Amino acid sequence: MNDITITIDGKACLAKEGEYVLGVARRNNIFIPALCYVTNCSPTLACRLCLVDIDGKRAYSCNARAKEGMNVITKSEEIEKERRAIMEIYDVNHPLECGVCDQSGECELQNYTLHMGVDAQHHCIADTHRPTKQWGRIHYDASLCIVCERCVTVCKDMIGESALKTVPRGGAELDKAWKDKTEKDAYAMWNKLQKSIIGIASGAESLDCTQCGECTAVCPVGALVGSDFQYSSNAWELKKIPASNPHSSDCSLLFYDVKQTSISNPEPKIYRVSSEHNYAPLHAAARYGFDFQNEVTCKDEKAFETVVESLKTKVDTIAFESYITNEEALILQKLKEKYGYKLINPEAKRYQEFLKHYASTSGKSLYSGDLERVRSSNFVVSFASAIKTDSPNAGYAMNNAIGMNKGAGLYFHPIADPVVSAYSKNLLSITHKVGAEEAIAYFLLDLFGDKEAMPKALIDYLATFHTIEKKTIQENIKEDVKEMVKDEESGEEKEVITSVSKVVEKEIEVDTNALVSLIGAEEDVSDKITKLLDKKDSFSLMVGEDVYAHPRAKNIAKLLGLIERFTPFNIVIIPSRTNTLGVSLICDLDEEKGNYILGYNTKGDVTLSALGKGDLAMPALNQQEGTFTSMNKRVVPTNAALPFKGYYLNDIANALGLETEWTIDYTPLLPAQKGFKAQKFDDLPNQYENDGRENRGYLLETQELTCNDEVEPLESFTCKEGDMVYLANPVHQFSAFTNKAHQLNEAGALYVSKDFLEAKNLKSGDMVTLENDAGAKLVIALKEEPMIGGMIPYLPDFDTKIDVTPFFKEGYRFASVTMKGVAHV
Amino acid sequence: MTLNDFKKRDCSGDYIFFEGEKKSENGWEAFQRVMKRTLKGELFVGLWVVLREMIRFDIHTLKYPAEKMEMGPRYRAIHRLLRLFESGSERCIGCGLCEKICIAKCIRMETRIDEKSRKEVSEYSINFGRCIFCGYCAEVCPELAIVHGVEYENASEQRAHFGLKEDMLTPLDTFRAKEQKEFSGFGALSDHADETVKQTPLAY
Amino acid sequence: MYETVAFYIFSILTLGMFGIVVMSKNALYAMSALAGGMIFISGFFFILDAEFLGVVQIVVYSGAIMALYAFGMMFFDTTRDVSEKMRSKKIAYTLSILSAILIVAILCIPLVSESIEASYPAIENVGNIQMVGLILFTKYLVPFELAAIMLLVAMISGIVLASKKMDEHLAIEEDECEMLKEGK
Amino acid sequence: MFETAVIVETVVKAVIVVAVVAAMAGFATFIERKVLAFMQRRLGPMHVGPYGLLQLAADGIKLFTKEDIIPQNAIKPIFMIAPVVAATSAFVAMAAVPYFPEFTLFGYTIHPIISDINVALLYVMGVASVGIYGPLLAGMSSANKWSLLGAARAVVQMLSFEVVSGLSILAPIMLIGSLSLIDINDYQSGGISNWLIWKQPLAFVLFAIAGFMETNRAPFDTVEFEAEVVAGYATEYSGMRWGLFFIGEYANMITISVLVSIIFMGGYAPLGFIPGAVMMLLKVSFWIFLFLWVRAAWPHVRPDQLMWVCWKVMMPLAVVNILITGFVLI
Repeated sequence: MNDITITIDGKACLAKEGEYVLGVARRNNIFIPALCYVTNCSPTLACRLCLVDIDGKRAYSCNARAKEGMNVITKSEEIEKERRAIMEIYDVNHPLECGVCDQSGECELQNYTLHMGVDAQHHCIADTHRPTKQWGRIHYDASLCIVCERCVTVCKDMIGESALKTVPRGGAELDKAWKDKTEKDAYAMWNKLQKSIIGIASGAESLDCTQCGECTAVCPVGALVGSDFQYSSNAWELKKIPASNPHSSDCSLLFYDVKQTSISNPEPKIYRVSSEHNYAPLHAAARYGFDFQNEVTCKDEKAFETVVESLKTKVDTIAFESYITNEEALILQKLKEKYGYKLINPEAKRYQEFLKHYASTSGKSLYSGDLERVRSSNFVVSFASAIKTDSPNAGYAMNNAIGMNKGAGLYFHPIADPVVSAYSKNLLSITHKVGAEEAIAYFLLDLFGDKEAMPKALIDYLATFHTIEKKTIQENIKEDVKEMVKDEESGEEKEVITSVSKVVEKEIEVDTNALVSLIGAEEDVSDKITKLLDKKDSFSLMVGEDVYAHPRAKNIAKLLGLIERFTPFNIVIIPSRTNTLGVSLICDLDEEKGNYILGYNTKGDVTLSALGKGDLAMPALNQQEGTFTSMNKRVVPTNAALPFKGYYLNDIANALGLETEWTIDYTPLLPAQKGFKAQKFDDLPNQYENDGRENRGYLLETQELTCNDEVEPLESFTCKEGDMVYLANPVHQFSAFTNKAHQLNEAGALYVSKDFLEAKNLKSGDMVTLENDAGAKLVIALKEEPMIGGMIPYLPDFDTKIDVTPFFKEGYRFASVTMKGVAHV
Repeated sequence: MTLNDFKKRDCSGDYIFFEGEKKSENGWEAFQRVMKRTLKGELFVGLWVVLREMIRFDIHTLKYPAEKMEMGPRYRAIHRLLRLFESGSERCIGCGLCEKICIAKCIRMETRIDEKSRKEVSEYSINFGRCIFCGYCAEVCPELAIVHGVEYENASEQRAHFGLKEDMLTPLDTFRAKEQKEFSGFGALSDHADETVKQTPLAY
Repeated sequence: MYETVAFYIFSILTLGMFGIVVMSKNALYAMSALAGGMIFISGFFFILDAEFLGVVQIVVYSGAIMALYAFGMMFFDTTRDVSEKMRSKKIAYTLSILSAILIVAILCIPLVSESIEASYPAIENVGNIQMVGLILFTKYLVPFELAAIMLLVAMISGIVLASKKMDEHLAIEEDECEMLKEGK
Repeated sequence: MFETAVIVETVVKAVIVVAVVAAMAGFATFIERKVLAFMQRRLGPMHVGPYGLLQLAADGIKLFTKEDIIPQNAIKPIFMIAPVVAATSAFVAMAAVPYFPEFTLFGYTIHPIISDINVALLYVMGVASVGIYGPLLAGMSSANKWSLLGAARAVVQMLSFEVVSGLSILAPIMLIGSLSLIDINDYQSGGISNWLIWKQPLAFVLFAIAGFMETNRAPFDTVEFEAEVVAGYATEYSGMRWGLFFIGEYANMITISVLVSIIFMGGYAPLGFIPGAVMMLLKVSFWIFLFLWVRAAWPHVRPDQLMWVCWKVMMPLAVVNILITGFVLI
């Protein structure tokens, strides 16, 4: 954190030691062109446009690190000439039919070509045939590609999948004659450009990744675009409506790009989702799951009156999901206060309880970390979360932190995840026993806890797990031996040091931690972790959904509170649904259901639904204004991309006597004692600043509470031997809403690993019957999921046709089942 | 009028600078002016001019429904969508520039990807209730696909007439009969276009 | 006979018209009826072979005076009825009836006394116009000249009043011209 | 019995005058359109009948069958009467106008004048001044701002120009000593050199200009000038009521033409071998043509300029003319 001052174009700019000059310039609103650089990723040096003059020497600002007293000049005649030459080279053989290109209008190649004033071409060479490729939801048009490698970079450094790489173009080499006619940097760039093209890293025909589509977002030209969006609209016709990701709790900033449906139908339609790719990656569901709106033609007055009537007379319970805005949650809470309805939301209730127990030992009403913190730390632990599918953005942050900060990380989960394991070689993936989360919490406390600050009882308790044995091991030691060697020819004597290795027997003390075996990890895990911890100073811990409904959830929460207090970790307790955090803060949730239930987006005796079924249609989250409380403890606004012609929850509340004109009038009324601020909806910003600061909504305030150190001792939790299933959704699915989107729509299946199929001698597509002790039965197809390992398949809940609730009655995500193969019909 | 005539932009010869009469400062001057105007006989010049024209009987009336006026190439009437002479397929590539530049915001188009994975314009409409026939769309069109025709009889039974793609696109039978004419008016390439265009990146 | 018929027709029309003038609440009705009544009055002159007076009646009353009334009335919304407020209807009715009786008496008493005699009886073969001229320039010379002087005074003052603002108007126009020139 | 005969004769004459003038008004519209068209290098109406001759019939049919629209806020009776007033006053003025020399038909001497009154000229002027009631009432009853503006302009102009026309013919009357149009006509019966136009050129010019004004013709058509007041007082009128205004205007044109011909151009006195009636027709035709000609050639005058020229130029000139005539006579 050494603050230094550098001078850019005569302007004194504050910077941190070692920061990239480009970042400093951008923060100070100084423009340096760059085609290949993506913020928060490593510089690729492909485009060379960010060429600057640093203390009289040419340097590339994207990888030049700031040093005290540096003098940077971003513009000079020489530099501009070079940049112009580079742009001219980029335009060689780039098709000029901008009219048919989807990027036209927001194309950086177009922009820079005009900006650099390229109005003529001095070069022409034969083009190589570069066929277009269809990679699932992504379309790659190689002839438009300028090989800036942004896609490769972002996939490696941000998403962590490294699914793309540059491959040989297969064309003729660049004629050396051009070298004399071209500027130096331009020629170097051209030489590289002429050789390569983007391809799939694994060599497969189609893209074998999670298809998050971030590569299409970062592509400066029209080479990578969404297949669905291709040729459907020009960029400038689309109106960007800023919103927040409605599918998961990262609530990333996204823009719904809206235009009229067709010539004959002026109703707006969402054509795609775009993002601020430099600052906020989007996962597949956010990017492709945009058209989940509930389309109704008119206000169904009859149904509305029925619902209001039943609310007045019969209903005593309101059940709902956490896919609602803070304002709607507040409306429900107000209704509860006024009419005494019971509010039922088991998932949010569990989270609320978890947070409460966490607070009891940590002394803070909210967890301390957020994804921004994770990204800046260099040791990240993920625990109790299938992070790739549960919260992809948390995974991206973890990958980004390990990759960019020379960091390391731990990933604890019972199901092996090859994608997460591949993030970095410094990521230790520990596939542990089902239910061992409590032991892991103790293990982390033991490993990282500040032994001086921790209460004595706890230290003593942790010590009981350690057994120290003496053990003799053989060790290779290198010894330096000094020798005097006489040079035969010159006769001089020289001292020569040679290294000799020899085997030494040594007796060492081995500290065996019983927790390791309880977790089910390999024995040398402690040593490996110790190695990873070298030079690490900033720690983050992400906790996921698995523990909220864990039978030992209360104790795990308390342990996490202690970890918060006694270890350097910043903890993120990932909310399991979009607005679980908001709901758990706003609503007083009840345990017991009443007799007559009104279900909001969930089953009830009377159902309000945004999914297109139910007694009264409700607006989906892309049709509503309101705020979400994100994983980053931020209250972020979202806007209505599409109109909704039916009734809003606010209309029902008004019919019941709450007098508020708009739903967003509730925004300033959110409970201040829980950390919300009395800010009007229209005053909430929703953007990223030039320096990458997330200027969206406001941060919740964390209250300091009194805390205690009471935790229960570890209780072994054993699972029944036999088949297990895990409640999880595939990587681009989160709920029935994502499944409603036309690009994501699919039928649910039992997702199994290749190992599982081999072990059980089954094929993808086979039908199996799942049965549990309580007698619930489910016939379901198998589907091979290449992106998991191990023997635990997962069962999704996004498909409303598959009812999985009987298997997960308590909410715990692991369930024992008996699996019977059914002959394939 | 040929294209070369258009290129001569110097109109100075045709304009006469007219200096207005001095304003009368008092009643006497105003009276003088009236008398001058009255007695100068300018009024009778006017009378003579119209009488002369009547006697000459040089009639310029066009008996409209029977005779129709030959429109100049720069006349901007109902738009036409042209076809490629080589293949007969539509010239429009769906770039949307006309839609963007239209100051009356009356052009709308729908594009999609066709079987040959090219951009295809599935629907194209101009709201002629709004169109001000400024000609920007024809001028901006890179393919000379949308042009102004000379069809100036715009009365129809329905509002939507003329405004859809099938109304504007050269019908295939007209095209096959080689009756589609290359557009020579607003936005068309000038005769010496080749001299002014710089070498493009695709010159190879 | 025709004269008698004409007389009665004109009488009825004239009275009817003036009735409308008094009774109507609409200014435009009243005004049109008044103009009509004036024209019908001239009918009496024609019946009496006093064409000159008849024509003068039309020219002066209908053509000029009434038109001036109308011009004044254009500043009001004549399409709307005039809402009248009468504080005491009784006084109004009594007074109007009394004054009507008074006028009838003044006009009819000489008739009853049968002592009317033309002081300047019509002379055969002397035209209408000459007769008027003769009397005007002999017996009524002084009042005629007085009236002429008064009209002259009125006309001059009218012109003075009207021409006051003409210069201002011209000045503004010149300013505008200069502004336009500068703007160029 | 004689009285009855006179009345029958008068009624017959009146009917003939009304019918003929009304028909001529219709025909004049056709002539106007044709003449204007030719002067503007157009053809004018061509489609209905040979050379568009039946256009006037078509227009007539159109006018008669067109819906008679009365605006909601208009004062209905006045609104309906106004065009009748306009047409009537135009026709009534013709009562004292002699058109032709007297002639004998079936042994019965016919005076082609409805009523020969000795103040005929004054009468015509007076009745013509009543003509302002048409535009006035129409404008005031239409509940329309354009109409009201048109009416205001009509009143202002007609009142002003009545003064000019009255003063300008005073000088000729002083010469002749009679207001009867027959006397005036007879005064100039000795050939072209006897025409009053030579003795009173200034009066002739002033009267002609005032005549243009009183018929609301170009260049003094401020009352119904489209660019300024839409259609002036006639904005709200349609169908035959509008047609009546039109007929009134053309009847006025004919009256003025006849008056100018009689007062200044020798009237129906025969010229050499040309009989008086033909002379009269020729003169009237010329004047009507002049009305159209002027419309084709000259621009429109601004109302304030019109007032200016009326009061500050024409009226003083007329007065000076009277003075000079008076001195010469004495």
